[in-house]
Amino acid sequence: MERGLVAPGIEWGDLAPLLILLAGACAVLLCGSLLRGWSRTLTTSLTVAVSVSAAVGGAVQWERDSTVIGKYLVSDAILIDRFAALSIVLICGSAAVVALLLHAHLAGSPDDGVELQTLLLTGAIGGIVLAAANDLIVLFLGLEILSLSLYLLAASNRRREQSQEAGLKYFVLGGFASAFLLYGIALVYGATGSTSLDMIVVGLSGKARIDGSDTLLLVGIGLLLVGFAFKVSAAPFHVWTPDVYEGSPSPVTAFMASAGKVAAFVALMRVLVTGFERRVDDWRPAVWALAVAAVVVGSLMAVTQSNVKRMLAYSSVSHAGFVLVGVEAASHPGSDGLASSGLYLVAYSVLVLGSFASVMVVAGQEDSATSLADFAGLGRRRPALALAFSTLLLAQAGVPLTSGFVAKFGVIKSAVDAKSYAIAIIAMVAAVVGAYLYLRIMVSMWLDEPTDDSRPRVQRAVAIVVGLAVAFTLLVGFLPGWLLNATESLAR
Amino acid sequence: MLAATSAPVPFPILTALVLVPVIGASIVSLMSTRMPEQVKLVATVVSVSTAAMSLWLLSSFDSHSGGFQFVSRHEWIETWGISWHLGVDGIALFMVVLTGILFPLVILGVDPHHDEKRYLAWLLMLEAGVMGSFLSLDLFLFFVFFEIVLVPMYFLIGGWGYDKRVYAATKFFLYTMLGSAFMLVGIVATAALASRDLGRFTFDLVEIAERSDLATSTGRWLFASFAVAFAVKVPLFPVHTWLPDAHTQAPTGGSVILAGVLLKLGTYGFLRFGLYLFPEASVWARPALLTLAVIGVLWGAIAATMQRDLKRLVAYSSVAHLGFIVLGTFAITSQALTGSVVQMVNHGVSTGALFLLVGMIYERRHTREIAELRGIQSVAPIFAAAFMVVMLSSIGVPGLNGFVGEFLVLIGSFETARWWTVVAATGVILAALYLLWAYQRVFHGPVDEANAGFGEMNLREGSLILVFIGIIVFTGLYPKPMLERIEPSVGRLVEHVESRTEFRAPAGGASHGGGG
Amino acid sequence: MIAAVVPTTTWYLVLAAVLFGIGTLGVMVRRNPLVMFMSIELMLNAVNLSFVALASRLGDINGQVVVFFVLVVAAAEVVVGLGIIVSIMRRRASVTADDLADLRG
Amino acid sequence: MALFVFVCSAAMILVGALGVVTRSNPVHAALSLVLTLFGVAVTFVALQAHFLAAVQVIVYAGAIVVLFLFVIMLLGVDRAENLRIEPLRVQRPLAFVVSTGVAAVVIAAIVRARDSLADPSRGLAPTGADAHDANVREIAREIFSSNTFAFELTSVLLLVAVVGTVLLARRQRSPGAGHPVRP
Amino acid sequence: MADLLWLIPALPLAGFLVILVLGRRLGEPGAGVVATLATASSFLVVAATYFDLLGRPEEERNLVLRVFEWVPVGSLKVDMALAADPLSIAMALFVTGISSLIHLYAIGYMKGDPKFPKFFMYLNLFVFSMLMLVMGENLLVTFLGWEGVGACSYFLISFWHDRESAATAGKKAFVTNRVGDWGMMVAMFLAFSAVGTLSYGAINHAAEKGQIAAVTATGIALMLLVAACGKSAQLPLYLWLPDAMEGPTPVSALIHAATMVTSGVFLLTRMAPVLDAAHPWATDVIAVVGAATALFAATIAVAQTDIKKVLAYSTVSQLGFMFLAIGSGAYVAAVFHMITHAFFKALLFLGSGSVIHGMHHEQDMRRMGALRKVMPITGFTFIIGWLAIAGVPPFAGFWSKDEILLYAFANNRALWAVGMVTALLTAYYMTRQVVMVFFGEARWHDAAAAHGAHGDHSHEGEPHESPWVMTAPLVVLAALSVVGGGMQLPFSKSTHWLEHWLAPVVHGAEADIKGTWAYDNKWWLLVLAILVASAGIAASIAVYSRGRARPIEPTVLADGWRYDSLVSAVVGGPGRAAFQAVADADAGIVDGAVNGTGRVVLSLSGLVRRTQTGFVRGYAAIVGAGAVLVLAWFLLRGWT
Repeated sequence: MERGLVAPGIEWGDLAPLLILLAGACAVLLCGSLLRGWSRTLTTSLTVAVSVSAAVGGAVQWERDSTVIGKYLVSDAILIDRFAALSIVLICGSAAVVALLLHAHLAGSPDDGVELQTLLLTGAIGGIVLAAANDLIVLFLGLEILSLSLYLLAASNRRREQSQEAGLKYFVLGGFASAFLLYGIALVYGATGSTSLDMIVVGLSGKARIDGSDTLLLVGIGLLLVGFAFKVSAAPFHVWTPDVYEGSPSPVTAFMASAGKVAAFVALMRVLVTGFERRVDDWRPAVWALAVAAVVVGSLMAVTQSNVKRMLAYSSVSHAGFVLVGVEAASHPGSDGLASSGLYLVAYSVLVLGSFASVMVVAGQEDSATSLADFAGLGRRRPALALAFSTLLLAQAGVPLTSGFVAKFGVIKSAVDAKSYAIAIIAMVAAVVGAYLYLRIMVSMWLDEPTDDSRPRVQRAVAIVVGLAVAFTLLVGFLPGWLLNATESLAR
Repeated sequence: MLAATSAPVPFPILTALVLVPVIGASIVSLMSTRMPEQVKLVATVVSVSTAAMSLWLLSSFDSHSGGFQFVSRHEWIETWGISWHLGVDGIALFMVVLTGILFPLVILGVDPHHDEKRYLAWLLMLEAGVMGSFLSLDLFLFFVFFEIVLVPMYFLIGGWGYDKRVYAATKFFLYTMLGSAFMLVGIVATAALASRDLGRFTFDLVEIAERSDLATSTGRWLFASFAVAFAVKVPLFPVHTWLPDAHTQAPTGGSVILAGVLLKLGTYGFLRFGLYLFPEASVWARPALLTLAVIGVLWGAIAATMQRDLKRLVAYSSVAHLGFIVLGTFAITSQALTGSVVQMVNHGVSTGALFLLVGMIYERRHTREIAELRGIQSVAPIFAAAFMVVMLSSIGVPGLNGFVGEFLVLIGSFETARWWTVVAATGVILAALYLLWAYQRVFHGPVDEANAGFGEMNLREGSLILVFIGIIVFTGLYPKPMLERIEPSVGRLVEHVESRTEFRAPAGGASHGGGG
Repeated sequence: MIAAVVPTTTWYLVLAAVLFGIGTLGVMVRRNPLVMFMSIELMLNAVNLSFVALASRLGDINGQVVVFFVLVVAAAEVVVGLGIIVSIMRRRASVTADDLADLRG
Repeated sequence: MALFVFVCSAAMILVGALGVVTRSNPVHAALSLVLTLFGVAVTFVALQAHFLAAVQVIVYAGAIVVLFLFVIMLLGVDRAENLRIEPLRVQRPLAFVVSTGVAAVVIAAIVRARDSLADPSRGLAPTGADAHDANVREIAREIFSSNTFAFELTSVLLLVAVVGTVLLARRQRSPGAGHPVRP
Repeated sequence: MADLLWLIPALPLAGFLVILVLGRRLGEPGAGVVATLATASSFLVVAATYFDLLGRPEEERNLVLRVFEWVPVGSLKVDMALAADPLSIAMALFVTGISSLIHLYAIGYMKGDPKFPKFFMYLNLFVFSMLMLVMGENLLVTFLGWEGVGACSYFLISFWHDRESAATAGKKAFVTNRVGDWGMMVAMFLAFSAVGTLSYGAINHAAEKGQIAAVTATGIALMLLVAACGKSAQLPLYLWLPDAMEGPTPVSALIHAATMVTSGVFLLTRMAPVLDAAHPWATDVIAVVGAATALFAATIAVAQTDIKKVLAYSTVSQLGFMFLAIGSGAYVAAVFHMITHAFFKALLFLGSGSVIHGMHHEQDMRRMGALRKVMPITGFTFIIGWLAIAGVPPFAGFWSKDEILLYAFANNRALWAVGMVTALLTAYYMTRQVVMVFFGEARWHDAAAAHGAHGDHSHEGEPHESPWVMTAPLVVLAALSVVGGGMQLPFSKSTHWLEHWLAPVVHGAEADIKGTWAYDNKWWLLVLAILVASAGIAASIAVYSRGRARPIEPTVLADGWRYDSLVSAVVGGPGRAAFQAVADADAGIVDGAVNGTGRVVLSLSGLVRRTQTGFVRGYAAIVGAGAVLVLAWFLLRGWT
């Protein structure tokens, strides 16, 4: 009973973004290492071009895929639906931005950043795969590609020991966590007989819960949840976040916080909300607890920090909590929780890119001046930058007329729609506690006397990034309609 | 009902009232620091034109209709049923006018001493925010303005305040934000639950208030979530302690605005989003809120008596006065409600003027310690006279504005909240006590050498205060124009409450008998 | 008769679970980054073991394919991990994980 | 027979694992890791996963562990690590609780659900265990048919690994040197 | 005539505004002249109105002028309206009349004071407020005046505000009055909620129609009593009046003797029908308060040595008589005594002022004596005032006081007895004062030596008679004190002119004592009163005729039964402590809770931060622990 090899059809067109990125990665690497007189500027511009075109590809898919059903590719390995398209756009966009930031970051250093940009692109590939995976194995591979790239990027600044410490910590804990995730895949596989998400859905849909028989599946889900919670840094799996965010080069941190979070969250929603829809009542309480823990711990630990990068790290924890609030809402029937989570991810990744870009400026040449004291009197030394940064911070605090407020409002709205009032109130109160941290940064920027009158150098690339971020923040803050309509289609 | 709206006016005056200050603020912030007088000129022009618009609004307001007028409504965020819905009725009208008048006076009258450009920009932003909150008829829109107001105020206190300014500003920001955290959830829940009745998801205040009826218990929870925010903003005892710090540390201009209009956001909120939106719950919560209000009246007055810092004293007097306003609000009789609105304006004028005067004292003596001041009346009689008039209005002497509101609140509340009113009326005695005692210590007695050089009021200050005194005396002697504009809206509000609850506001004299 | 007892899938899974537990223990108690890393490898092996056991239980070849990919991942991880460790240890030989506690709080 | 094999492999695996955790000298730890890996390989055989058994031996024992040892030698860090002392007080008790906890929970789940493991009927095509190279064929078919995408991804993974090593292993270049010299 | 009513208050107001605007330019005596003319012309208008009313039939003697709608809200309609009826016009007459005289007097008295114009500005403002008070058509307008006179009295008491004592006295007066105002406000609320309006006409009409429940009426009556006690310095709120003597003497004469302090009596008379509708015990309370105050204050007056303090306490005591009258239902008698008292007490105060002026601001009677020689006019007029207040026929005080005692006897003999004792004491202390000041040997040489130094007048040392502007008013008032009694003579029904005049206002409420024993034997009571008065005079002369300087009265009386010191001890001690406690609680507990929360959050944050040790293994442990929890949850979910 020999079965001939049935090679799957490969929809090249639909894979375009991934292929572009892959080709781009190779191109950057080869040009950078082989061509003479190939400069950092060229590397950067090539990277930006690649990621932008990939993003365009994603946008095209978004547009074409008006139905949210999505399209399965390469024998159901991945599923390009609107969520995937959205993540493609976000991840590639963030890659492009981070490429610019890296360029500015490397200014004056001998490194021409070829490897960094390459890893950036591979990381983007991993992220996209992670977000679009329809098979748990593919998902795992995507996760690993993303993670490995991030480990390396985190450790890449060899002028700072902290960078390498961050790399090692991230690596060890990351490996630890992905082992859990993998184990979860194994158990789920054991319980359902397949690793393909829609196979799982089919399998579960047929099978009502029998007492006790479900433990394998549920513990498997638990292990998966642990793995994802680690990646999105939800408490108590956030422990790596502050150290890694602080130690890594600022552009890399920006990439982790934007692309990394987006990919991991999309995968999480895909697996939990789509894959294990039948087990909603089992995982909802766990997500509830994680969300609460994240918002509370994140805001709580942030308030006594004295290092801005750490502060933003902790705030990212509480933001993760907010997205989880959306996920929790999504676990209720007929909720638009997914939409609001997507909205939150969009708003947040732009905010965080801008914020870390601003931090990078102040951090200076060796990327280490990130304590509150270093921000003292920025309002006098660099009014424009301080104003922009303040806008981003206020947005993160959730002040109206900013994207941050729209995002928070959306999440709270879905939570309230789903009647989870408790979590909504907890989240809002925690947000107030968290606001204290943004106030502290603004106080030192505007109200404290500058320690030195050095005016940090703002490179054009960074200026562009920050400017775009602020523009987006305010645009969404004032006219969120278009973005809402877009993300609305994410909810099934 | 209340939704009865007059025909849309060709010129969107209300939108202009909000946008003109915004535009002004952006222009100011874009101008160069090197030409301060042009900056000041722009700011002045903007604020004055806003004031002019608000006065035009006052003049062309139809005093017979109690509904919302000059309504302008545009879809803003269709997905969430949010619209740019502005409208003004007799209640909001005078808040708007007060705002419009106070800001130019502050901009012209008070000198920030440094970074004037940024100061003016923030002030104009603040004006826009306040206008918006008073005009918006959409829950979401209201929340946006209500919340956005914090930012300029935060920077005004933090940037131009006195020594403990950062502490005060942060306290102000977080305390108020905590309150509105609950309100945000409440707003969304309101819209969500109302959508079941309305069939569509909307944040439109009028629609929800008129056409949906929420289950009793739900309504009470929602009301509670709003009440927290407003109670903090008012501020109501016992969540008032941010106020003294904020007032004491804020720059003079900031204090004037804070006392003049910002606190009114809370009392106005109680009227518009408490009584109007949740009649049943408001009636249900009356006893608690009345009690808190009365406690606030006495507590604030007593605390004020023992203050050593003149500005702090005035701040605590605000707590007492706002207690009266809340008392009137939840007495729910047309006299009491009208009195509350009048009192909102009066408190804005009197206390604003008091803060200006205290600021002038600080300019001259660089202290606000009552113990440091002595016998000023001998060296600056005109200054003392001005202070006296403002003080008497704040005490509530008939013939000055303070009395009208206070009296209406009390006589109206007596109908429905007899014993609370009797107790609250004793606050009138305490008001005389703390203000006169302070006045005696500051202005009377032999002048010592430290105060001998106390400068008499100059022309700018004089004309500034004269405006306030003019309003004080006019409103005190001839409040009718004000009352007849407020009364219809208030009457409709009372009807609205009565139509949805068992509560009945007795017409004066209806309730015969009853003990003293 | 002992030989009659045939080890079922459950046995293998339990064995794998124990192995996984030991792996986690190693990560938590060892200070030498290399050994911590080995412990992670132990965990991965545990997973592989479970996969294979489940695959044979289900009579489904896919489980083995998964293991194949996991092996590749493990290899790549080792390369990267050792690379990082080397780059650190070249600077400070015989550094333990505890010595890398500069970032904290 | 099967029981005997299981017991032996289990013993190898666990002894080796414990060795990894307890051997203070990294070299010994690496060697006991080899023991575990062999044990795993044996179980693979016992489970008819011949191809994987081979790969396990080649890749893991052959490549990975060697790499470990190589690094240890290269850096000369084969000094014994003193396991008697534990600087973090709560660490060890906590570690034991956690690891046993994880194991216990999973075991409990497995045992509770032992008879309800998904029944083969819903699995994919059952392994035709008749031909001697069936296992390899099956795997190959799977990899190149339904798992092509994943297989291609591994290439990206390796690319990352390569670039990473280049990035990390390369010396700092002296600033101003016009064109970098590649190693 | 009605449409000219507005002139009555408007003229003093105009005077006030004129002086406010160009007081500096007017200077001295210009400002005084303006003020005096304003008041005098207002007096003329009042007089005109009076004759206009007189020309009308009784039931039409009620003119109302609505100037404008003041506070119209819903069912509450309050107009800025003036009413001219017998009572208000009677009040307005003597208010404006005496005010004009005192204005004139003050021109002389305030001579050379740097703030001369301001003084007259305040005086005019006061007259305006007082006229609003008496002519108000409704309670609210009255309240406007009520507070106005309070404020003016505050300004004028602390007129010399660089004297701490003056400042404190002013504040004390205002705050104490506020207590009364509270009563008046509550009374207004009650009236409004009962009747639905604040206008006197409607309220009294409803009361007569019995539309006000007795309990409500009682409430109103008692609240009005509180108000009156504050304004008219009755127990327990009289404390501010003696201190009010810190103000310039014309002020004491005008505000704290003749006009303002009587407004409490006026208010109660105004609301007579409501008092009538109340439970009887309410009026009894009023009577008791009055009698007690009368006696209490008289005992204190007996021992005073400050020439003005004696008169101050005497004023309190006489006001007590008026309350006693109202409590006994003798509204006419109350008004009668109010008017006569206004005459002679103003006279006495102005006289004492003239003495003080002549003595270069010496107020201690022990340093006076034999002044009748150096200041004959003052002395002569003062003696007339003395006879009037002491109750010697045929002077004014005799008739009014006797009328009150008559009603008191009919109402309650105990109170009548108290009244008699008070009359005795009154005769005693007034005689004592006259003797100490104007008779005996002169004790003022040393005084002159002591005070000549800062004599701020042209001629030094010797006491001197005052200028005509000051003596002329004395003469007029003396004349009035002599003939004042003529307006209400007990000889026959036809001689009760005042009663007839006031009939439209108080009829019904006025107690009818015909047929009581007292009415039939009123002549005996009359004789008895004369005997008592002469006894008091005799006793006093016996004690002081030989120029005794030292008073023989116990010091506890001089200290006013230590009531004042007790109150200030309570207010300054426990009261202040309690206030401080509240302030501390606000800072400590209420605000402490807020900051405490903040601190808790921060410390919690510090606590949680400890988990962030920086050790990878530690992090792994935390992750593992979290994992165990999550897995345990899922296991439990699956187990059952």
